[in-house]
Amino acid sequence: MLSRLLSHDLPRSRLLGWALVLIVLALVAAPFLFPGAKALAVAAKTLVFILLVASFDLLLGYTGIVSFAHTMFFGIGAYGVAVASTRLGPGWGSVLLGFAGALGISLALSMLIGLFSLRVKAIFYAMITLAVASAFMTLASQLSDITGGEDGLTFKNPLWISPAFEPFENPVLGLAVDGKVFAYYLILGVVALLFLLLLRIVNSPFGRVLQAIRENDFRAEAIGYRTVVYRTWSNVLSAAFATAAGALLALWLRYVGPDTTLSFEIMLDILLIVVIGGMGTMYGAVVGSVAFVLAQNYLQDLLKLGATALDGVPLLSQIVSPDRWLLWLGVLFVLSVYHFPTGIVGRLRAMALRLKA
Amino acid sequence: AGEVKIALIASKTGPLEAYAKQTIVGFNLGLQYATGGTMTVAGKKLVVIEKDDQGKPDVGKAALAAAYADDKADIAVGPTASPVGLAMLPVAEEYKKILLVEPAVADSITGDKWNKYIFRTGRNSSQDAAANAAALDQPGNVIAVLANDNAFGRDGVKAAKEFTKKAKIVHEEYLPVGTTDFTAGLQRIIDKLKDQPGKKYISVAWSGAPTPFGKIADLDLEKRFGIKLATGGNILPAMVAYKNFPGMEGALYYYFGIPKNPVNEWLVANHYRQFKAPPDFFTAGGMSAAIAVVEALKKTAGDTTTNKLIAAMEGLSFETPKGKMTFRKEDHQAMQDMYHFRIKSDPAFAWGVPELVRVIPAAELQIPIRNTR
Amino acid sequence: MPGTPRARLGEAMLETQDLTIRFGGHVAVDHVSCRFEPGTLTAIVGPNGAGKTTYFNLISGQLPASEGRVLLGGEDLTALPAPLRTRRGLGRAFQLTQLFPNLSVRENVRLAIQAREAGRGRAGGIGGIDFFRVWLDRQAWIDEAQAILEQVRLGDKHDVHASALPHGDQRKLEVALLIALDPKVFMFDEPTAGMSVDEVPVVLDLIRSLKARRDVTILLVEHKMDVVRELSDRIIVLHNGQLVADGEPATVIASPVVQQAYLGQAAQEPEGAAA
Amino acid sequence: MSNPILELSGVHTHIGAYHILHGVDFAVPAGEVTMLLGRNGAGKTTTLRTIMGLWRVSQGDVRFQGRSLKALATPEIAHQGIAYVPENMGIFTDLTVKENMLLAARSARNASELDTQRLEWIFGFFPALRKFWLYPAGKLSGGQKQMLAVARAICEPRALILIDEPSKGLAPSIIQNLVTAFNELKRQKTTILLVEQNFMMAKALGDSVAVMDNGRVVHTGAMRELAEDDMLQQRLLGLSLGAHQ
Amino acid sequence: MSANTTAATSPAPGRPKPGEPPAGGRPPYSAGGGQQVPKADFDWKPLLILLGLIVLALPAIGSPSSWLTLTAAGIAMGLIIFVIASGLTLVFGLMDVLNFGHGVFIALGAFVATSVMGGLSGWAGDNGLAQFASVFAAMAVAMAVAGAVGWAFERVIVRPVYGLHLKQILITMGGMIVGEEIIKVIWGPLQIALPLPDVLRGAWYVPLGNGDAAIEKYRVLAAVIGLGVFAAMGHVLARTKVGLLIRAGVQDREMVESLGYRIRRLFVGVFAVGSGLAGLGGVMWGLYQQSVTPQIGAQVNVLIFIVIIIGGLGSTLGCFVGALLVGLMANYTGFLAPKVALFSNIGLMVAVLLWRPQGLYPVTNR
Ligand SMILES: Nc1ncnc2c1ncn2[C@@H]1O[C@H](COP(=O)(O)OP(=O)(O)OP(=O)(O)O)[C@@H](O)[C@H]1O
Ligand SMILES: Nc1ncnc2c1ncn2[C@@H]1O[C@H](COP(=O)(O)OP(=O)(O)OP(=O)(O)O)[C@@H](O)[C@H]1O
Ligand SMILES: [Mg+2]
Ligand SMILES: [Mg+2]
Repeated sequence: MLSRLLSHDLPRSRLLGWALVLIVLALVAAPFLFPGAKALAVAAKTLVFILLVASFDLLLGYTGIVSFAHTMFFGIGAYGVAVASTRLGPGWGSVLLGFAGALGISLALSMLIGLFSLRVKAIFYAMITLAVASAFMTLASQLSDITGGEDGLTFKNPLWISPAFEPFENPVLGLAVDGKVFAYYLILGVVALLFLLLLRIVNSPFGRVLQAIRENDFRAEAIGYRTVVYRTWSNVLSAAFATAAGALLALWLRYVGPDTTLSFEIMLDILLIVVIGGMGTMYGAVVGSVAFVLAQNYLQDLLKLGATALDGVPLLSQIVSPDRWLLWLGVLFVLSVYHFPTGIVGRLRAMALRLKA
Repeated sequence: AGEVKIALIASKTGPLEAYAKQTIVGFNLGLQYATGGTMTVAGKKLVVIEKDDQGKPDVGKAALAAAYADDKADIAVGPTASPVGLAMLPVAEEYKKILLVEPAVADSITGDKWNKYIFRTGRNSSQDAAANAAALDQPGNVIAVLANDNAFGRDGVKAAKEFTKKAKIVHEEYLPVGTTDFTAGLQRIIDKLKDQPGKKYISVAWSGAPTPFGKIADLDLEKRFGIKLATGGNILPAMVAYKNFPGMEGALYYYFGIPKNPVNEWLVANHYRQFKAPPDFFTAGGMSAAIAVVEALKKTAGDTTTNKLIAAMEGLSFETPKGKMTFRKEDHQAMQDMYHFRIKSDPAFAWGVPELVRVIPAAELQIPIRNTR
Repeated sequence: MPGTPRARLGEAMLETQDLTIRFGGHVAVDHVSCRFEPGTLTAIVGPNGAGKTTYFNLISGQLPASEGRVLLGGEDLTALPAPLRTRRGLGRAFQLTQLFPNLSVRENVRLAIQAREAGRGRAGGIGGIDFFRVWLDRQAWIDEAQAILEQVRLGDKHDVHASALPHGDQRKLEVALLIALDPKVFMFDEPTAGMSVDEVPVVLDLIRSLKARRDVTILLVEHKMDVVRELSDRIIVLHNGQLVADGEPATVIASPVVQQAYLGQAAQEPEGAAA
Repeated sequence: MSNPILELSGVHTHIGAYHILHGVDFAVPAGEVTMLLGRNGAGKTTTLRTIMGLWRVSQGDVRFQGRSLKALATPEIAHQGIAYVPENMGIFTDLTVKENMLLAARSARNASELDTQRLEWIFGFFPALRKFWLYPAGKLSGGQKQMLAVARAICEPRALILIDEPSKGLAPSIIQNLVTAFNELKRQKTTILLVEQNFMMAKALGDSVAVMDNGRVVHTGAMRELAEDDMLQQRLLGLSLGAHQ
Repeated sequence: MSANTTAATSPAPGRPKPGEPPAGGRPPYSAGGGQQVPKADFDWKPLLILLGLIVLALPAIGSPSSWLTLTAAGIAMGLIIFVIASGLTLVFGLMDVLNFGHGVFIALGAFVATSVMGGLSGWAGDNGLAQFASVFAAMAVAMAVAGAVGWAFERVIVRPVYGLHLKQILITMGGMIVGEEIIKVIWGPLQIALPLPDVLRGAWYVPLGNGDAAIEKYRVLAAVIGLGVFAAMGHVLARTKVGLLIRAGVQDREMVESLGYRIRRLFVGVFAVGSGLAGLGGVMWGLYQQSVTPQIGAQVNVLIFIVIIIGGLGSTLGCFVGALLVGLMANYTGFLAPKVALFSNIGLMVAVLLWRPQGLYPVTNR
């Protein structure tokens, strides 16, 4: 049953299995386990990133397409919800309409990019998408009447997922339940569903062809697969899932802006998570997102501890200063690419194989 | 007894790091000054919780929520960047706590996006623009404006047009942020301006690096066409470029040598002592915000209930390094003096030194109230 | 030839008309017109660089023709891209091995089976693209893949990644992919090159059994003359991109053009030397 | 076997976790052609790569002209006067035929310094190389690439040439040329260690032979001996070759 | 041989002449064997397009003096961009390494220049020649420092990921983040002014039509340096074996080593040179903007990537033409239609790729 749910794509490593169980439990119980605004925000961001990264892995890990335009679709999803909610006023109607509109735009755009540029060599495609994404970001800030420009858009959610919604008089299990908790569970539900769907897609006959294309597209053509069609499909599907992730992020933040969804930095985060987690495994997205979002949010706090310990030491205290957290993130970045060539999941699976042998 | 927790949120990392650092230094100096070094108000200890928004609106938003909810901050101060500020506004409303905006400048913070929990000590774009306009607003002056092609730039030009009564604005040139080559834009301005009668100015309202000043200097506009440059003030490192424009006029928010008052004297002296350098643009802003917080707390006798604080702050006047500021009741924007300056090139300083031409008093800058209560 | 009684066989009839390709000033295949009958094995020989591989590339669509047409069972395939030609029944094994290196040996073959079934409209999904079924549920395909691997004696290596196979085994897997496609026209490009002598018979037996089916057209590029002599029903000779000889194996091999340009003037019959 | 130029004694090689060579012993006499035979996967390629330093010797020693190659890096081994034609040909597909040759000729700094005499000699065997001299090597046909790979190894005089299956994909007439070329090289006192599946060629060229199986040398001797002994062939190579080819 | 034989080009010195009997005395096995297939002609089209753009801009702009001002500025800007991008092309074209960390060397060069020129400003004083010398000193030191850091960068960061584009992108990006932060630790997070020395200030004015065109002095210097870099790279890559070796080494390192070359040393050397060029570019860029921030590297990244895509990823000539196109286009559209200027780079890129999907001068097999 569980195996069917996971499309027979099991973790294939006991350690990984337990880690996943732990992560799922923690995310499900997060509002109760880790009270506080920051913890919940981190959990929600983790969820959104799981979906976002998984959708990107479909493209990168399974199809072997390097694209830098993934944040574009993420942004479209977020802006869709935001623009509709600001223009039409808060409400489920606006959210759905905005999402539908965003999905339409994403699909059209991804199809276009796919058909136009998937014929060029891989590196060119990567570079082209880099430029397209930066042009799109410029466009988003230029159309400030619609998008709010660099300032972005702040908007209100439908009632029962907005913070003002407080259905219970008393705390439930020690938690003052408000609309944010509902929003969190909405995100959790949607992410879980879409993640399982992605898992199904990569384990379908279609998904196997994507892997074949990744391995040797010339050969895939020669046995009768039209790679442009498959690649375009892969592009379109991953764009659709990214759009959904964007919409969820918008619902969580009740804000969108170019820095939050479209920036190159986020693109890099996604890339890094895919690589840390393990390319070509959906579970890598889960493990990687958790590790990365935690590091991103708590590294500064960690450094604060280190800095106080080293207070007074001239150069060193400068270097471990919390303001230099990016330095350490960069170092982690480099080290993890180094030490996890096949990602965490790849590592764990290899370990499991060795244990078996 | 007890504590008052103040969250100070700034872009401590990211491109605006330098600005944020100044704000933080200024804020801490301000608390010291206003409490006479005791760091207590009405017997309550002031505790500052610094937070980093990384220059990202979503991070800032989460940081503010965490400050209110997890750290139980009573008041929050910040942030550095306007987009972050705008994203934060609803959080203050949600938690029903005060957010004192400093130094984010967007008009809409105290305009259409405003809510009653928002105060601002920093000047807004309109104040900047109005002051700059005031500096140039003489009959017979012909002005071309050069501004960023974004909401900041366009709002600024709109405000400048509102406040330009006697001079004539003949051309508006918007260039994207991050423009590296200003040749084309300047060529368009030159073509527009060169045959105009009267005193000709290029009024630059530019934020971000790179700046067009070097290029303007290299083109000898004044000598060739009699076109002068006018622009607002900036942080000291950016004013190095002003050295090439002795005589340039404009209006600025703060320069440590200009305001003559005890607060500023204290700030300059202490800043020199601690950092061997003069205080800068945002240091003054940070200090003003701290003074505002302390004065408000003094008025409520340490009571941090939000409604009491709001009542205390509306209309509150307080002394800052740039003289008296007053929170306007309607939109909670601090009304403040600005300074009309003229640049002097002084070999003792690495930057172009702005000399005071005249104080543009707060009363003269009647910025329209743009919020709806 | 549509409409003839030999419909099934006629379908497999391959024809090229004036097929030509130029690379800049260099004409690699020069107006080659030829018909290949079902049930026969035609060997294509010629010196290195004669254009044999390029001729295959033109037929199966890896290269676009500068001139001329490719017809299969009377249908003009010239405008079709390679995958669609494969679906129409042109199968190809490459001179330089082309596999899916980091997939298992069996998965390599299974993918070919899936492609074939999709081409025949039997794979389900939208136009053969099936997102929602789990691939493991297609047990029949997996079994068939295993069966094909047994045929080329790779059955026990089904789990290994293709990249870890020694050279000879990779050549056999290359052939297995072609078998799995079950095309109407089989094109082998030096299938035994680099294979050790004891492995060669496995592949040759396979080709023989295909020939025995009598309903498929087989094209074989091979430099080993003993293999050519033994297997082929007909030999065509390419030289500088042109078709210079065509006929019975014995006649063609004996012709001066082959003796001089291909085997080398001084070439003695290999058997002669060995005996 | 008076004067071996290359000696392998008890060579073990590991590739990653796999133990591929299990103590390879044989010697290559100077100025002769030594054939290295064996079935697919026997370890022939691995042996050549080990000599070139592309795989590390994990145990045992490789000596060339009396000097151990064990500690040397590949470029240094090449500088001892050893040329190598790898199994996959190692053509630089981005470069033209000319540029490929130029790289192989270490002493020539640019095209005008190539040894014209020797080039003409090579073009005699492989006329296609002249024709496609300025062509990107990646666009050559399979056999033409193989010719280029061999041509690179012989474009300057070397003491020892290691060649991995040069005849695969070559037309019979070119194989003839190859045999002639190797014979001429031999006359110029070049030693050749040749891996070959084409038994006809092995017979025509080989002076001595080493047969490998499962990462070991299972037979050494004179080529003529093996060529005439069907039983031995059957035992070592799994097939009686004389009858077949 | 059929009648369509191609005429052989006139043989270069030392190349065997077609048709000559082979020295070995063996007859060629095919009659056509002696005919050489000629090398493709030099491709002039991109250069013609560049010229066409310049010529067409004149009627569009109208005033000849404005046109000359913009053209001169555009060419100079293009050449500066060429210098900052050249190191990247070199490293990508030869070593197939996509160095997203290239920007950090640009920033490093610029910051080193602030220190050097700051230090020398007292010494140079009002002496024009000395000021000039200080600029060159800054360039030399910046190149040396950036080159040395590049050396280390290759050893530590790039070496494990040769041949793996994706990892290269990530790891060099990581290196860039680290580098940028270290710059902040050393020089502080503030923007630092990098004023042009007085000799390089100002412009020359060329009377033309009804106005005069302004040609800034610094841009002339920058253009001269840009051309110098281009010529030097062209020479080294076309006339020496180094270029060949590295290109070959990227494809098959083992084979190059088997031929007897120590490829690792060359690789690290090329990387250091590429980084040094970035350092030089950084000085030029910093002087051009007269101020530097730690972010300038990241800011120019997209720009230089666009340039090298337009050029054909790895082609020096392509990068050169691409940079000039970008510089001119930015200036022309900035004058004619500033809104369009925002998208001029990407528009240019799309147009070029529609025409030539591999860029102006495609590098084979990539
Ligand atoms: N990179 C590698 N990783 C793991 N195993 C390898 C690797 N290379 C070769 N082998 C294994 O080493 C053994 C010897 O291989 P080698 O290539 O030396 O054989 P060979 O005699 O040259 O065979 P062939 O005639 O097919 O070329 C084979 O079993 C092969 O699978
Ligand atoms: N893509 C290409 N671009 C340019 N020339 C090519 C290309 N492909 C093949 N050629 C040329 O066309 C000619 C024919 O090559 P082809 O590969 O068809 O030869 P072949 O008959 O298969 O030879 P071999 O027996 O050596 O495999 C060769 O001279 C080759 O250089
Ligand atoms: Mg071929
Ligand atoms: Mg081998």
